[in-house]
Amino acid sequence: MQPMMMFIVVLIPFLTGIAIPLIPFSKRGHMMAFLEGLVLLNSALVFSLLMHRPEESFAIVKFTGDLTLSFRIDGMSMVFGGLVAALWPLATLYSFEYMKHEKNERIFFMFYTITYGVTLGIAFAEDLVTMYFFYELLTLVTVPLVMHTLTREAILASRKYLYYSLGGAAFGFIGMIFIIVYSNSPDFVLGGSLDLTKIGWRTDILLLVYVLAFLGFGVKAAVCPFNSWLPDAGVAPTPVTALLHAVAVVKAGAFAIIRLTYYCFGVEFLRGTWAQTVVMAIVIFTIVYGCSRAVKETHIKRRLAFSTISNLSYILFGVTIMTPLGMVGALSHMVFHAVMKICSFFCAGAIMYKTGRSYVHQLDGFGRRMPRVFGIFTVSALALMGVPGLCGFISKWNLAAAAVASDNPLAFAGIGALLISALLTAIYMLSIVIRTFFPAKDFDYETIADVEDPNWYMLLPLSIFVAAIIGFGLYSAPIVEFFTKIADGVY
Amino acid sequence: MGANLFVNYGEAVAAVLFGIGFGNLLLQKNLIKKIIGLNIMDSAVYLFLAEKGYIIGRTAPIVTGGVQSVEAYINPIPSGLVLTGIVVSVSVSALMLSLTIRLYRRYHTLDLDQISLMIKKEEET
Amino acid sequence: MSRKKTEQEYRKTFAFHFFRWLNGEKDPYLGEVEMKPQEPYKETEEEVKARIREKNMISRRLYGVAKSKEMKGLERFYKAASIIFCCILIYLLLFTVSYLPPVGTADRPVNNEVPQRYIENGLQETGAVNIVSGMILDYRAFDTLGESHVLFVATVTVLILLRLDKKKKNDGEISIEEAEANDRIYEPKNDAILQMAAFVLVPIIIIFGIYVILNGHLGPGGGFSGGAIIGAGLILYLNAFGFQKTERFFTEKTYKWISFGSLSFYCIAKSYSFFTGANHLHNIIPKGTPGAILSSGLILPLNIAVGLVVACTMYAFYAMFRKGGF
Amino acid sequence: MDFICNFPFFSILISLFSGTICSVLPGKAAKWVNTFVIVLIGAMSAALLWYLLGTGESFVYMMGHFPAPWGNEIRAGVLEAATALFFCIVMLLSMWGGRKKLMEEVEPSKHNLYYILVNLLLSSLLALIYTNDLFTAYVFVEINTIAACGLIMIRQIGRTLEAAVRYMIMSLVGSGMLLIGICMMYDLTGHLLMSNIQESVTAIIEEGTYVIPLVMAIALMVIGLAIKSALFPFHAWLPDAYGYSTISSAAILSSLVSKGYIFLLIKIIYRVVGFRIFHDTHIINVLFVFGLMAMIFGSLSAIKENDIRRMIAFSSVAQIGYIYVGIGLGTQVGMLASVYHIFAHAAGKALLFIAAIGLTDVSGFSRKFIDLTGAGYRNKIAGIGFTVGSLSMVGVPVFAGFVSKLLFAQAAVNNVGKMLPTLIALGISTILNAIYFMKTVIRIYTPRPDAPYESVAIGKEKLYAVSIVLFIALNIMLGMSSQPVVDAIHAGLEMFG
Amino acid sequence: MHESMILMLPILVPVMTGLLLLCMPAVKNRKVLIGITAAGLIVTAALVFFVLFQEADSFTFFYLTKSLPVYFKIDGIGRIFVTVVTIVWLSGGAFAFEYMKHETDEKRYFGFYLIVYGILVALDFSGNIITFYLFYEMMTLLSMPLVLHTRSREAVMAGLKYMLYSFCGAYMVLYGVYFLFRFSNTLTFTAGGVLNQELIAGREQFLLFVVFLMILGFGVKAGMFPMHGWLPTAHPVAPAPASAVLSGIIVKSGVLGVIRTVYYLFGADFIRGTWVQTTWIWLTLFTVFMGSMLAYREKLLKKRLAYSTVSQVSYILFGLSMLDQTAMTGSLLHVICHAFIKCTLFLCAGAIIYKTGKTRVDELAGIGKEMPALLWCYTIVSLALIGIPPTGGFVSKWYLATGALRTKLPIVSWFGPLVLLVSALLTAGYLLPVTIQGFFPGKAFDYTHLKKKEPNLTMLLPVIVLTVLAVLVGMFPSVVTDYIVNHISGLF
Repeated sequence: MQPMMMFIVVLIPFLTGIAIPLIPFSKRGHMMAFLEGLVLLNSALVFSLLMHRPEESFAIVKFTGDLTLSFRIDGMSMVFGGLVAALWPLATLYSFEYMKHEKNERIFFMFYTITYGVTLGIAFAEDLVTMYFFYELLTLVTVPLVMHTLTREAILASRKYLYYSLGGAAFGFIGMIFIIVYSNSPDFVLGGSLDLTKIGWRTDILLLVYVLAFLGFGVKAAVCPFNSWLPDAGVAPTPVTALLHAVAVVKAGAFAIIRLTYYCFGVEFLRGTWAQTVVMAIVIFTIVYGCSRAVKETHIKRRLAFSTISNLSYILFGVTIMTPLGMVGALSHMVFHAVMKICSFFCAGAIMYKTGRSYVHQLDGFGRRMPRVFGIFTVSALALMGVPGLCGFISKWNLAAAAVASDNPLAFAGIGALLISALLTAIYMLSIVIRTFFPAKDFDYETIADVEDPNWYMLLPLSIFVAAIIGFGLYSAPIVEFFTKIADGVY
Repeated sequence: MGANLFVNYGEAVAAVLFGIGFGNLLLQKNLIKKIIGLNIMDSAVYLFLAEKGYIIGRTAPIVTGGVQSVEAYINPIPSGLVLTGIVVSVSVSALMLSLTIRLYRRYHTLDLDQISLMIKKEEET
Repeated sequence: MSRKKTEQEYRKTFAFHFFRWLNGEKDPYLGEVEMKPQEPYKETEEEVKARIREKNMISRRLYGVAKSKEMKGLERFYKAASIIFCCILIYLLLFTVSYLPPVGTADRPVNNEVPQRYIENGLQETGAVNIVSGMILDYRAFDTLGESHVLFVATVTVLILLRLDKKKKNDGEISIEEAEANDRIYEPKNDAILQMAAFVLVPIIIIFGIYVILNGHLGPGGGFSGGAIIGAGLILYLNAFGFQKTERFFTEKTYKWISFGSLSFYCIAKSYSFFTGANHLHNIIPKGTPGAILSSGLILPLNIAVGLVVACTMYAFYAMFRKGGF
Repeated sequence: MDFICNFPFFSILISLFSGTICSVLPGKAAKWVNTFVIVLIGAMSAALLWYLLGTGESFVYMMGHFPAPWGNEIRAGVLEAATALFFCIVMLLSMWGGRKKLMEEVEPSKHNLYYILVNLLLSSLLALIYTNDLFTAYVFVEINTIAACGLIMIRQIGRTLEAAVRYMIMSLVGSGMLLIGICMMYDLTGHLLMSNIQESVTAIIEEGTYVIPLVMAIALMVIGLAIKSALFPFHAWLPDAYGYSTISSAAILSSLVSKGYIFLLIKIIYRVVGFRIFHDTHIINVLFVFGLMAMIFGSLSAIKENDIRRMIAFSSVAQIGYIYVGIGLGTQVGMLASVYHIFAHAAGKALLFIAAIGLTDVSGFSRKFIDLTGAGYRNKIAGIGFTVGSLSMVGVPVFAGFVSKLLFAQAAVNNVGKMLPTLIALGISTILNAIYFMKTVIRIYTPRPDAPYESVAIGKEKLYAVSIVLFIALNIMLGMSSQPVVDAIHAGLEMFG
Repeated sequence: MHESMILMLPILVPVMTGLLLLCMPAVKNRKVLIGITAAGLIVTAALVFFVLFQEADSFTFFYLTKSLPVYFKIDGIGRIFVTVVTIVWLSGGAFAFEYMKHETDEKRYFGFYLIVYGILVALDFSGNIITFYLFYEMMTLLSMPLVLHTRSREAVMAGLKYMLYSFCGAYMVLYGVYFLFRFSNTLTFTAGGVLNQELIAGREQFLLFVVFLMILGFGVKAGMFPMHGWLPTAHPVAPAPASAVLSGIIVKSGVLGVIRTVYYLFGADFIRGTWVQTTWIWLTLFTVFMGSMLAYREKLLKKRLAYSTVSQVSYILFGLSMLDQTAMTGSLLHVICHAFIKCTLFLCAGAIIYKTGKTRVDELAGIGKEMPALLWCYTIVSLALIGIPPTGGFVSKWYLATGALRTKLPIVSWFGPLVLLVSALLTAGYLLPVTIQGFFPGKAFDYTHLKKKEPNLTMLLPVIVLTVLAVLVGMFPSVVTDYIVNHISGLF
């Protein structure tokens, strides 16, 4: 599979996206078939590309000096690329049904598919400049999606999202510059490409720059001081909040931070320094903050958004441990959380789509009326809580094992935070489950007669996700093995 | 302070005039007084420039009686530059005066801040 | 000892809560986990009105024509700052002047080989007796070319501002008829003394101007000064005999074509000499015998062209200021 | 001395001569002459650039029969040719962009006067670029000032006249200081030719006789030029001048006029004073500090602004701050970054002004933000143009702004002392830019179904659409394939000294 | 020690039948429902006893992660607990057939009842801490529907509270498990502890904190002091057979957890004499005393029994905290006796509510006249709980007291038995008034409209069986104590 393929795979979604509003489809069915077909084709190409990986890199544009926009697939890009390629067709299928109610869905699907290409671009970037290039494009392409409903809140939310992201990217930019100047090659090299001779006495400036870049990219990964945009972005239609604000965009932030820590600054350089403690403290605070805010929130999607904030910081906690085991934990939670969160967001979307209710106190007794959706929601809730036998437990186990192995007292406190947040997750997820399955004794089911399960468009992705959750939970050895190989640099 | 302040008294006067013209340009409220300040400043510069060329005991650089040795005449370049400078200040003053006329015709005042306030009020309504 | 607490008081004490929790009657979680439903925030009518009123108040205060307090403060600060700035500037200039090379001495860096060549073989190379006009019209001709265009640009801007369009009535400004009316009211008409003086002086002034232009390369003077003199003469004539008389020989069209003709001649002549100079071609224009009127190659025609431009510009400025037309 | 070496001389003379010709031609003919002249000069500069890239070193062109210290001289290198070419392109597109509004706002009889001013402005810019003589530079600076003032007041409403007066006062202060600086420099060195001055300046520095007056002369010249190019503390005139004049003059003023003075400043730093000596005179730190303040306060006052064109004007105060920070860093890479930013800002800013007027036209000619809601849908090409312009100003990867930000950051990192303040200022000003530009972009794309204004089809004003599309292409070209431009500038700077 | 599939049978059969019952569409007559449940219970009990006497005693079900097998292994402690679970579960089930008549959603109740039975068997058979933790959490989740069966507002809140307290405890345990995974050779339960000495060289203090956290975690389920809040709220709202089983068995899983951690993972010597042991002892003593005091003041019968569970389970924990062989035998014996006694007490309370609907103690005047047999069993069992010689309670308290005295810990060795004695008196204080009032309501009571309200056989039989068992254990303790002693001798 020659390297040109990498660029084609990123290009196809761009072209399909642009083609959708232009081609005059007679029936909506044609458009859906066309779009789903091309997205599936692209995912197939991505997977075949990941199967037999081309070694050398592929340069698209020679930017300035020695900086080029170029792609290369290594372990990390296989994980993120594979994840995105797996989830996108399902999410598109789901959004066909969901977007029936919304207007000008052509524009929506255009930006939605272009985001697919941009995320793949981030995954396959060979060096920090290319990743930064697609990282900024991601913001620009996702703003119209957040703004899709064009109501007042949507406009304000998209504006806040834009300010936060551009601000964050500005500080990420500073990190990128230092890497370009102080590393012997801007490409990603596991173990860091910093050239120690050049650094000389300026280590503490570099550490300060690392913290700034971490917070810069952290804005997208919803790190504590900069995450108020994520709950507000709940105003967007569910396919957007589910896929982007639970999987693609925020994971891109986490992916960028992993690249920054493991592949640019290098773990030996950062481990044990004050930068690690500062960064880990922020992440631990975000874990607890996210969950405690979620408990108080009564809007379903905002509650899930806050839970995303805390789960993202799980991944960052794994990253900040700065050991190969930590990376394994981070990667496993990145993949498993993506599956769990997209499943619960889609359930929330199904509820809002079918019944139009979006507040927790309106959901009494839905369990009996929508058994399949709420059954899946319960499984995803249990998985999020980390009940053994589901994939949540596996990733928590890897994270905790890495934290314990790192002998860093702050990491021990981190495990405590993980468990406190698990308890809070139990509170805010199970209170929904109990409210729906065991409503008060005198509750008459006629008031919610109109509530019933959505059709197979929505249920198929949901059931696939549940199967994935349980499958990963019971038999996670091969995938964790794959992550360990990546962490040790085999790929 | 250097040695030849009193030797270059001409340039010193030019410097003081430049300062006065500059102050006038910034401080005066009335537009025409600003233009006068501007002209003072320009003439100060040309005095400063003319002083450059002068050599004691030598006449203007017009060849008289076939004498073409350097000792007979002063340095011609500054006077050439002054000539050009004067034309510049003439044109600039003409431009500023016509601007003042147009502003006066419309706002009947020569105070620039007053004019900008009147414009704001005009736009407000 | 202590009086028995009433029911409400007891209910507020810590002991009551602790024991209630201890024996599990009322536990802190009951009913707390589920928040009351939160309605989204709707902006009531008067809040909107209050917001608009407050916005207007701000803009009113900001643009208040009456001298508001901080405007005065700002002015005082601006005045003080500019006075200090000027004093510093004067001190600095004096400080530098004191270090400059002494005026009048011959051995200053200014008197290097550049003026020496001008003086020694200026006459041979340019053919001009007056070395300064030789310098400004031949050695450093590019500056003077720029110079005349500065004057030209200034005239263009003055035309833009002051020229009144005959056909259309300007919006808001005064029309051509009113301008004429004003002109007639304020300017003197058929003032006998002025007319007699002009009758005598104008020819002398103009002849003297022509003399200065023609002798530009021989003695002091040149295009700029001669033109100015002729311009002054024309202005005196206009003042004395009014617009009808001057329009007989000097209308806007003549002005346009004279300035165009002389400026383009000047431009072409100079570019010819630059082009031949740069490419080391021989300049066919003869230098002529030094001292004679028709000597020093191009300098004489250039002087004439510049003289004409300057004269017309002076007259145009004056006409524009008076009537916005010719 | 083959024929192509005459091109710089030809381009200056042709633009001067066309100015004179336009005075007798009617408005329409003057327009054709103007366009033809700009295209011709653009072609000549492109050929000159091609030739110079071939030979690889700059050449000196003697104006008149007498060699340098006696007669005038112009010097053309790769950087000069590239700047000339770029200035012609931007001027041509700005004229096209503003054509329609020019017809409406200026009385028919005064059209040819406008084209005279544009031609003379072009000639003064070219002269500033090519000249190698200080006093010639001063003369053409004057032409530039008066022509620019003419451009501001061509629209003749109360606002523009007041803006023209304020502009004249500030720039006359500036040119007064510049002239007195030049006279002092002449007095100390005896020469007016830049290369000769440099020798005597180095001589003065060695024996250290007139060091204080030399520093003072340089300071006066630099401060004079800074005032004329509206650096931070002296920018009071800029918002009104750019905000209310007619569109093509606003575009030309913001992208070309202030850049001409900065180009002269760079020439003084390189050729008159010499890079090393200028670096040790601490004036560079003053420029650096003023540049930083411009970056921050320019953007802050832009956020407060409620009128879209004044907001763009304030943003150009901030961008000029970027250029001065580049110069203030004092390294070769810093200079490279600021020259690149001259191109990037020129392209972006002119596009923003032209797009802004397109948007205000479809929103009932009101300049308030509230009326602009949904303007992006009504005038599609202007909406796209404005978005591209603001993205380039904010520094988003695909467009020119990003490359200049990249170069600035690289320059900052090499200079240890000034690294942190520059990077922090860069980060903060990017955020501030993002805030006020993205606020507008989002506002013009929020639909307002009940808007009482009718929308404009793309095809209606062909010239306007063509200019915006070409500007976008220029921006993207500068953004994506920036390598050849950076190499040309680097080569230019090498041979510039 | 060889693997065999049979071990899985007693776990899978009840879970499958439970799921079948849950997914089955509503059935018209109760007979079918009762039939299936009874069959399920009996078959599972038979399978359990069959498996106990197999020689194959371990089985690896599947691997959670590379190094975490879900592994079952039967050992002495497991056998004791399984037998107790089976006996109590069968009697509770029998009682429930009759009792559930006046409750709704019986199908859901019996379904979850069976599943929890399977989970409990799996819990007792689990061979390593991960399997134990897996089924410990499953048990919480699946027993929660039993608690909030009546679906009243308080029941749902109580269920939620029960679940969140248990999850909080479970996560404390999980925190400990992470460190165990790092600092021990293997996670399977081995007598005497699995800690790897050189790995924990410098970190004793932190590991002590971890042990204490795990003890507190399991203590939540066992109703130890700081986290006992859920017991008094959960019991009154649950249907009687559910609360009987809840306080009889499910609370004991917390005790099993403590035993596994202290004796089979960290090893008794690791925490002997440290601050962990002392704090643990003082906590248990305080809970014993506090439980009995609160029970003494409580008016509601079922809540009073709930408080008595809190104090009785702390007897067991006190015995375990002595880290002494006899004390441990005493506590294991008390596990058995308390299970039978408490189950009987709750079943009697349930019968009273079923028959007369009275829940408060002061309404029970003259109950002896109406249900003589029931109240006789109640009296005998109360005497057993108080610790009157012939019954089981006395034997276990005897062992506990002698064990405490043998350990020679500074204050605790004598103060412990003193507290046990005082608490025994208090137990009498809160149990016997029911009997006294029941049989001798006193003169003012009008005997006129007393009617015979004896509950029918299916409810009475389990009560009688359990009473007989409680008394038998008291009379012939050597059968149980010898079995216990030779199984736990390896631990010290």
